[in-house]
Amino acid sequence: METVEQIRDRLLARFPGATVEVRSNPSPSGQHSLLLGAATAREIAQFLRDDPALRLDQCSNVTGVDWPEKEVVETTKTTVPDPAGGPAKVVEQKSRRLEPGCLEVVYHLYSIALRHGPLVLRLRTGNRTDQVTLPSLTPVWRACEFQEREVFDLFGVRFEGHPDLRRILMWDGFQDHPMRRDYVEPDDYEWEPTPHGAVLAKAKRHYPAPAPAAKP
Amino acid sequence: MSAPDSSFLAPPAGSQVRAVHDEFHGDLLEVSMGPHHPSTHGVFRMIVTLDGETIVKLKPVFGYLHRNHEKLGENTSYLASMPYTDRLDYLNSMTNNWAYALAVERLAGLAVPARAEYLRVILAELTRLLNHSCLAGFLLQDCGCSGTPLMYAFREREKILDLFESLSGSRMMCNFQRFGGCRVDPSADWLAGVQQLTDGYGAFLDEFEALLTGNEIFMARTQGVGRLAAPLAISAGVTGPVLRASGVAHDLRKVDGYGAYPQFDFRVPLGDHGDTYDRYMVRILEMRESIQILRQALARLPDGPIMDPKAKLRGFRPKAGEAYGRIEGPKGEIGFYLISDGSPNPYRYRVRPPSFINLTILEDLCLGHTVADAVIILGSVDIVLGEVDR
Amino acid sequence: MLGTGLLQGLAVTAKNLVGSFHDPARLPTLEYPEVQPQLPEAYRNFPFLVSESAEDPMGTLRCVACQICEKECPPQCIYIEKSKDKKPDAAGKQQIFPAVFVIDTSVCMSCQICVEVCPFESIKMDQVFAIATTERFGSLLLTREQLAKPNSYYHQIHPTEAAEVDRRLAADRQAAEDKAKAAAAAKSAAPTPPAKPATGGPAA
Amino acid sequence: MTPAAVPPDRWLELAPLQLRDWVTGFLPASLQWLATGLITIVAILAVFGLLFAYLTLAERKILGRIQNRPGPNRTGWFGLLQPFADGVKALTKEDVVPRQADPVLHYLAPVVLVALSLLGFAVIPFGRHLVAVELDAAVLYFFAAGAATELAIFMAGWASRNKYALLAAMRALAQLISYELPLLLAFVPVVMLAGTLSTTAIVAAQGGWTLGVLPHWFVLTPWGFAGFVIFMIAALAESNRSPFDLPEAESELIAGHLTEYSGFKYALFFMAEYFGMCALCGMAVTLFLGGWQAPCAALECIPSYAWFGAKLLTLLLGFIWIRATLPRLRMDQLTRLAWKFLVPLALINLGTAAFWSLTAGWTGGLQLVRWAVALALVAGPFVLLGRRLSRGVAPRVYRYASS
Amino acid sequence: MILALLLITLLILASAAVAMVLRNLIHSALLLVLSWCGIAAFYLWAGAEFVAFAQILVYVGAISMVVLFAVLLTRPARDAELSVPAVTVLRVAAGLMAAGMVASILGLAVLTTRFSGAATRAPQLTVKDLGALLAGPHAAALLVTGVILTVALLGAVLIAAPAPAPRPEDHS
Repeated sequence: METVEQIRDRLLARFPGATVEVRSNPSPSGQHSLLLGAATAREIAQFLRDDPALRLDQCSNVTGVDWPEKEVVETTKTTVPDPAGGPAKVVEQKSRRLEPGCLEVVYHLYSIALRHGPLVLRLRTGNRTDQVTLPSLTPVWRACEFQEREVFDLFGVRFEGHPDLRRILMWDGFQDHPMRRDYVEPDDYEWEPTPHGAVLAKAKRHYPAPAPAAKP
Repeated sequence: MSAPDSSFLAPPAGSQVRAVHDEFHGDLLEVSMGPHHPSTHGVFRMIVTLDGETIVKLKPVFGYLHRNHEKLGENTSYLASMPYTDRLDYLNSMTNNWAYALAVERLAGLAVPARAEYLRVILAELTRLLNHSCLAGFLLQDCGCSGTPLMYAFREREKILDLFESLSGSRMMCNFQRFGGCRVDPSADWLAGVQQLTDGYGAFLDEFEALLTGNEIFMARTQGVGRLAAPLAISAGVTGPVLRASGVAHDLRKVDGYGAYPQFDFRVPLGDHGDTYDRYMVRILEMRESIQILRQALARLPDGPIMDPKAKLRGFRPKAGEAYGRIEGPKGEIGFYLISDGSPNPYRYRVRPPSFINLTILEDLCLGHTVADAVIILGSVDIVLGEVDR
Repeated sequence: MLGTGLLQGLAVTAKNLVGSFHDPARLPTLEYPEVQPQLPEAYRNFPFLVSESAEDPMGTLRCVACQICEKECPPQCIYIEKSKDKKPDAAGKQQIFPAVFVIDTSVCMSCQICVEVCPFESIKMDQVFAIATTERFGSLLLTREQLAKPNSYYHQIHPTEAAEVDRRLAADRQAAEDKAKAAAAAKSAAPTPPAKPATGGPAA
Repeated sequence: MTPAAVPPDRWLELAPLQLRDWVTGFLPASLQWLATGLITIVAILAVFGLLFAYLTLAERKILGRIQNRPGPNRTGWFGLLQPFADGVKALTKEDVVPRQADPVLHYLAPVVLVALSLLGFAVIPFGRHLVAVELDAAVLYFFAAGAATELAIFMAGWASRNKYALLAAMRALAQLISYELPLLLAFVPVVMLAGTLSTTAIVAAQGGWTLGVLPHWFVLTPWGFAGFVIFMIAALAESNRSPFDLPEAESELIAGHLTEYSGFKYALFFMAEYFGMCALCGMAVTLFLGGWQAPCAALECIPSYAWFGAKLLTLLLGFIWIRATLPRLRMDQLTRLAWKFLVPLALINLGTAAFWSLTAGWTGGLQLVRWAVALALVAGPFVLLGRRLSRGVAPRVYRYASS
Repeated sequence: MILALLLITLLILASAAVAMVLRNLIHSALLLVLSWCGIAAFYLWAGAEFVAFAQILVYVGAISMVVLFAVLLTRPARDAELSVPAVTVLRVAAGLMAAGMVASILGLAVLTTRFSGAATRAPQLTVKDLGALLAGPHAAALLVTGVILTVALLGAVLIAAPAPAPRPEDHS
């Protein structure tokens, strides 16, 4: 199979308006991925499936990943010429930057016909609150039907174009999305004889003065 | 139950239901099969809309056994997730462990000694024997034989579980593989036990086939029932024996060539019709191939360490990055997708469950058949709810 | 529908019916209460704490309350509180011991991760499975006293493993003594620099 | 109508009759006919009640042994008290009647079913002199009683007012009606050859042995064997036994028309099923296996009712054996098997029997021709119809992936 | 013996009457079956076993099924209540007059026939003789009824077969 860069160049050549970037993967597995812009995602997916050189006809895995807002502290080194003519001093400035979070959907594509893969596609939503719609790839690969419903159910990504977007694992009346990083589980805490660590914290919140009782 | 609106009348694309429903005048009967039903292999529910005896619409409902296995994986260390993978597809704990170990080894770039690779192949093939004989037993139980084939299958399964127990300590929750090898080095008499089981398994399969494969009633009940076309199977991400029964030659042991599989020669059986009978027969033939692999693996089992000496047990922190590892489990392609951010807990821990995705085509298979067929089709697709709901 | 397949099937069931009377392979049933199952040596169910001697279990516990198993336990069902004072362990060194060591067996899933990560071979897997209690929290919470079992019991249920563990512990103790002797000899041979040799780390 | 040359009955043969006469001797003459009637009824109920009890145990034991497990052996010695334990369990279980059910019919259905299935025993000759009622049209009476059981199943299905029960009742009726025809057509050749409808006469017609060893049972003639096989398949379907146990197919419609029954009524339904099965097997023994006739002259000393019992038990064990092995047929396959396979075969069997009776006079070489033609008339249609019925169904050869 | 006879007639008439009165169709159909059994009992009393068992086999076995299936499959329109028109003097008079005419015809027939004194028993016929009679002198009648029945059966199948062309006017 061609490398990710070659595929990116061919995609950019074929879809001039599309935004296709390579996300390198530092781990020894060497499975680098392609970050696609949401607008042309479905056409690119259709092309990847039908292109004779790639023929990625099996969408093996669809995964939701939650990247919450991250406070990035960057230390930039700037050389400041000393006004008194002395040696130039190197000054580090710490600039605090709030990187906007997003919900990401990762597709692992394989080719049964040509026996190669995986090609990893990444689609990112605008942000984690209101712009959470992404184009659904179920019309291209039917395998995404249940897995996209699961990403909607557990992460809250709305897939536009999905034939039957409902919750699949949680019951229909459930409101929140449990797999998000900032999910707070309901306080159905049940007393445990040996609370320690996270459970102890929850026990303290639940019973204001439980500490003595918790000792066996 | 909301009144059945007319929109569902149009059968989904690619299904072979004749458009006879436009002039129907009898009212439709909505039956809910499950979650507490004798033949749904666990807490799985199908809302079936019947027009007389034939199925017009089938909506699978699951989530009754959902424990959010992936959130657990994110809050515990890499090692602590290993015993939880036993609880995914609770029939095949060895292959679940291997898939997770493979993904972590690919994430961290660990090497696995040859003896461990061979041992993993032996355990995976034993699990395949166990799973396929279980399936054949349950399928026949749904067809109506009052438990006889199921008991024969379970008699053989017990022998394999005893082997797992004497090696890993527990029959079904083995927690046996580690990142970079296996936990326990099998003793000589354990290997002799496996050899004895492999020699005896062929006789069991002959007896099982004599009981069922030529049985006219079984053939009448399963041939031509639940036909799955190859293109639909590929597009729906169906993997494992269900895909091979539709004639698609896709077996990860040959395609990916992971572990020690390239060193064994075995064949991959394919079906031509993609119906329930083919799905049953492909699994029976796969069992015979597994016996061949076991024989070769036992003959050429190398000596040496079973654990990569450099692999650290505690405080295992793979470098930042992500990896997707998959193996050919008995039910299909089971994969683990791990994103690591350098901390001892994985940032994202995703399981690619074959049963869950194979259910995508359940409605397409059942349309136009009767309730009795739907039960058999579900049995032939072979799902385990621990893996479907995670 | 010529019925030949059906007759073949009937022949198989008949063979099994007759076989179940004379062929033990065709009647593997174990009638449980009367016939106890022979558990394989590797069988594991619920951990227990190893104590050197049977007479004074609390005094000779191997556990040094390092709380590694508490951190590594997947379902977090172990709860340890260190003791304030110390007590001499088998090699005579002063070691901390667990004042409170509790395992909640209603949560424990016998996955033996604690046994694997314990550097002091002080927690091993038991083979007890027929345990039924009347109420959920009181009796399923095994305290230190209920968990402690002598090394002889460990030899009884896991013979080969226990022998292997004892051999390794003896070798470590031997190595520690040699180092201490060598250090003492080196100290006496070179009296000038009173360098205090680093005491042997926990026998691992 | 006892055949002339019968050896003087041994003491054991007449024992039951002498016992009965001894007991009725105590009563005044006017009540004696009532006493004999009552004793016969009590005897039949006792024998077949016990047979029902131990048949359930035998079923679970044999099914267990076939499945490599010992079967119930905890209650009593080797599990012998298991049926009584089940009986007590059925009695103590609460008898739940759903509120919206139709109380009268719901109560009446099991009662009618058991009554009808017991009626059949009146005409079956258990021994040379042991027949409850000497009827001229005995076989017709037997099938008339059998035909009414559908009514009771319909009442059970309709009275529970439950969607599943009604659906299952309809299925049960369709199955019973479509298998009534092969059942009746199967016994017509026997009546044609025996020349009478009375069961005792039919058994007498099967008396005698050629060369002292080969009995003249109808099953040993080509048309008789075909009739016997059709009769047994139809009997399996009539008594809802596997592979035709569709009505209470547990994997689909929970417990069919028995869904809303519990406690002793549920046990009554099973009692009725077992009585029906025993009655049908008894009739099959009478019609085809020579009732109480001994298989060869030398064994005449063993009392006749012992032979009847032995044959009945072999047939019942055959039912259990089939239940343990064969999967269930689907509804449409079941009715197609009846209408397109069994009914035509039974009609052709009528022809073979007619040919057989017309050529009764042939002797010597012609005897072989007669057998050959009869066998051809039986085997030919069986193979042709069988092949047409399972046209698209055959074991397949599988290919392997090339890579 | 007369007591038994009276009991049977009471059974037949009572079950027929109650069958008319009941609103629940299924109950009345089952009571109808009861009256058929009564008639079969009559045949038995008269010694004609063959006819009695034939009656049970045909009526109780088959025709009751047809009646019940008919009742089940033709679902009554739930909402249209059967409204019985108000009772007027004219209708009562007409009813009485009709009843009177029928009663007089029956009474005349019973009175004019001369019943022979002794209650003679029916001739002792075995089934074999019956068969011989049917196949011999009455063979023609037997064959004709056979043909009629098959024609009726085929007709029923043709009518009940699903109509191939969709009937536009039938929108439920």
